[in-house]
Amino acid sequence: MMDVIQQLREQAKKLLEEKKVTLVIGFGQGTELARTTPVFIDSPEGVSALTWGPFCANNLAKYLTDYKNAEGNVAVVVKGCDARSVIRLLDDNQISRDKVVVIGVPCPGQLEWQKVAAEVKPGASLKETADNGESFSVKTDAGDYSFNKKDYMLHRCLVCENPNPVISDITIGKELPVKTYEERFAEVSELEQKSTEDKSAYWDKQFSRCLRCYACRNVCSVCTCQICVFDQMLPMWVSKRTNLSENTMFHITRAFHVAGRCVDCGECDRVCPMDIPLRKLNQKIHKDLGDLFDSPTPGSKPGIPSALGEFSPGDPEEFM
Amino acid sequence: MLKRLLEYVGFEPGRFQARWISGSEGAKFTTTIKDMTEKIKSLGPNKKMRDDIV
Amino acid sequence: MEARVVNKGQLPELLDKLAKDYDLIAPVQEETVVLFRKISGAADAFLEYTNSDVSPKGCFLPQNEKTFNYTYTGDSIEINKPEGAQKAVLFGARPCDIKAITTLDPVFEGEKFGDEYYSGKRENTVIIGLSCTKVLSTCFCYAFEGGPCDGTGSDLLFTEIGDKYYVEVNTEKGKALADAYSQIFSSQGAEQLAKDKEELAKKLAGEFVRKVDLTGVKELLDNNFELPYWNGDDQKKCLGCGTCTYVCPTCHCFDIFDYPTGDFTGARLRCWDSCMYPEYTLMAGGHNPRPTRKERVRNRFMHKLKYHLDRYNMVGCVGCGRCVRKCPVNIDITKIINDLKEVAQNA
Amino acid sequence: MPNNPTALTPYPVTITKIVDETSDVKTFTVEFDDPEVMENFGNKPGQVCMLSIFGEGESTISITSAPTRGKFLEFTVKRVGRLTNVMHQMEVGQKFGVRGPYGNWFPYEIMKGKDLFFVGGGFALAPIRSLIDYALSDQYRSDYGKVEVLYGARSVDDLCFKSDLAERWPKLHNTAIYTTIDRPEEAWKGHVGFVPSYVEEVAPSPENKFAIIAGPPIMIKFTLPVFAKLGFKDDQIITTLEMRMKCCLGKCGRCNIGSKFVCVDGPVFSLAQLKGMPQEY
Repeated sequence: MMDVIQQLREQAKKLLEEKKVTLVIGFGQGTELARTTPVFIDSPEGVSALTWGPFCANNLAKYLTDYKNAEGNVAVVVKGCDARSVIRLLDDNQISRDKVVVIGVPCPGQLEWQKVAAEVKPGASLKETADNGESFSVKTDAGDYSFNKKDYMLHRCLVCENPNPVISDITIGKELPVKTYEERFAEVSELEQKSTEDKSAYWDKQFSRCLRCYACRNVCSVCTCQICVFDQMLPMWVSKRTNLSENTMFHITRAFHVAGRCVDCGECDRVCPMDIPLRKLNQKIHKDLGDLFDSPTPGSKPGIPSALGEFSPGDPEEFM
Repeated sequence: MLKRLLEYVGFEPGRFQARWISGSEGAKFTTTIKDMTEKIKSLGPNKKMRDDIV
Repeated sequence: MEARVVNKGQLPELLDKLAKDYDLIAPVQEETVVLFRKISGAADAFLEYTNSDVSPKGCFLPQNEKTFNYTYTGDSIEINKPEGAQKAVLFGARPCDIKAITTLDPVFEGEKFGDEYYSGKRENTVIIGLSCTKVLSTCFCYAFEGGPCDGTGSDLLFTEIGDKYYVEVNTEKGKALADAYSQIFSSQGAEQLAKDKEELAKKLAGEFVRKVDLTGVKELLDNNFELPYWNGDDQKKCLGCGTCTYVCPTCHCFDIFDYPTGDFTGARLRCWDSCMYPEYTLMAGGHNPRPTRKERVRNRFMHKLKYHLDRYNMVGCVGCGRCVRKCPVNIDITKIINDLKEVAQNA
Repeated sequence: MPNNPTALTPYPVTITKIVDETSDVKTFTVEFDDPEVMENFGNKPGQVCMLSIFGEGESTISITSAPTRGKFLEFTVKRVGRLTNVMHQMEVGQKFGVRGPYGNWFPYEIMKGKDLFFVGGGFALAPIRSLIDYALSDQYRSDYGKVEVLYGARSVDDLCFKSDLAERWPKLHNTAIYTTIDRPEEAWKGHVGFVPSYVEEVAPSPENKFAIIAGPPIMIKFTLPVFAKLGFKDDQIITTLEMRMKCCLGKCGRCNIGSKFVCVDGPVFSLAQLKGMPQEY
């Protein structure tokens, strides 16, 4: 992936030098070998901080709304799934198209950093990564490792729909074929089959762990409300108590609030410190959207309206 | 959608219902409420999201 | 210092007994997450962890706590406080987390005001520590005079050596507990194990990979509030979630509010709060002294590295590495410390 | 020492009087149901209390009354949020909860023998009124020199403590009251203009004097330079701060300015102290 990194830096440098953008948001090496961190580059000299590889899990489109009122234009590095966020933000009029330069990078999948860190010698530093189709090779100063995708990738990458960015001004790297490792809604279907009691017990167990740190909400690229209903104090809809009742309320509301706009980037699931399978909630909604309204994943094509934001006479009407 | 989501997290089917009833549909309103009351009674007390203070 | 020995094989028996005689709080595993919960016996406990996902600070400062129930009709007020703390044992906490409790003590014992809720639990709880057997890449307790086998703050400290636990008795409270279960706590072979523990501590001390050096950081922060450093990437990438503060073993901020349960009744609750939330300092009149992420990020790290030190003469960080692991965008306190040190050196 | 040092538990009080100061400011006079609590309360001018409105929570409100005025407490409350909204609907005879007193107080010991020049803006006369009344009390009047109060509000309708300003205080020995409103109004014969320029006009001399300022941040911002110009030193200027508070015990964390907690180390600070603290309030 060295050539991708090289091209990425060159393109970013060019954009900054030609003053087409004032800021490039990309991935930089994090403080752990298997982690990257968002970097905000505002000068051509800074582009050497940019990197790319199988540790770029974050969805950087999240930050675009922070700069929607900034003077200059902003370039952002996106993977396939992140590009869906960009489309969704554009369709929601959260950002304007002429202020954003999308640098799309076809994505071979992202590894779960904790799983990788458990294998790699602590303190080793990263030299190079490469995509070998079914696995990634990771070269470090303490030896070389290989991680096969099926076991080490984030779950969302196992059912990836868009390895190639669906919107992009500058594409870096070769287009990649769509490759999935399991049925997209396999987990959801399995849970749907269970009895009401089992479903209830399953989610009670998950939600009871919630700390209500709101990482899932804050990391969400389509959570764009100025003041979130959960932060509102007048009236206070949900208190700061973390009991099962309020946690359940929070999670149902959060999931439903992004229904039809959630682009299935899986960030909520990744960032949860308590490992609550949040994506299973969002995926349920995706599955139903598909079943009921024949709606594709939001953001996967420009200009498709949110299924729940538009009425058509052919919509199923279970409640009439 | 919400109905499906609620059932997915473990609410009993029928605990949550939505109906579109116009102001002129008095009879439909009565039957809906009757059905709903019967349904709820048959389901018994709600077990989800019971409020415990802490 | 006195020491005892517990056979590993007898640990389940000990835990079962403790669970019967006390409220026993120990690490448990749920999915991939390790957290502290009240358990009913040895079968629930999960001790093969390196660092739990949530710290045991909740034993003393629960995420939700009722301070009292009230009945209020407008012209009459009745307040009922909950019962005092139960006798409890916190088993299996790691040395960094126990050290963290000692950094919370001065906050709640207070300069002017105590806190009956915290102190009640603190006095009634015996803390049994469990030395680490591994060092994670995110660990840096050594930087704060802690260590993987450090007994600071614990009443008893268990260290796993072969098929035995070497048990250091650090307080009278610990001694009383060990004496109460004398058929499990023997003193045979303690001397040899003491040496083995030294060895283990030495070995683990060499395994830290993060270089953290606080030299000059406090002095820099003392003299510079408006450092350009705080305008940097950290505040830009921060999402403003509360993960770091909720997993942090030394964060102690809370909110107090009423929860009505009826027209005239309700409870006053105290729940964790996070300085990363915008409404944390928002006043009713609309003024917010820390209006943007920049001020909030700065405040969090200033609190850890300076304010806590100023007030209580203790660094507000114990190097457990949780925030480093859990931050969704990899904001890393060790990087901040090292960056600040560099700023100090170049100044 | 406060009499409930550990508790987050309030004492019941009964409202004995409510004064409408302006359309959105009321002063509540309360008495503790247990007289012993008042005996041991020991509040000093400048301190604050936590008021409990059951069902809404707690709020930090400064004690408006001086301990010298009697066995009651006064709180002047502006209707801004949830709790204060409910409070404004309360009537005489109703009860709520009070715990405290918290925080530090005006350095009235150090101020002995000096003249006092008070500057208040809008409803923020409330926290300094306790010291005005303390210094003007029969008991301590001889400890202090001239007491001057310069007070401004947006309009006549926004003037608080009208009876104090117009009747009670001017009648007392060796006082001067200056009142101003921001814009001219019919039937107002007093001074018109903003507080900072009025201070400049009145031009108090810094000699043997303390200036005690409370008001909205913008007023304080423009008034401080005026005092500097008049020759006041930083330790002659005293002000009182406001922050969001939850425990008032120095534990809940949010009211810090640097390493200081406003609830235990404040709310009263001299300008000299403030200059040594981060500008984050």
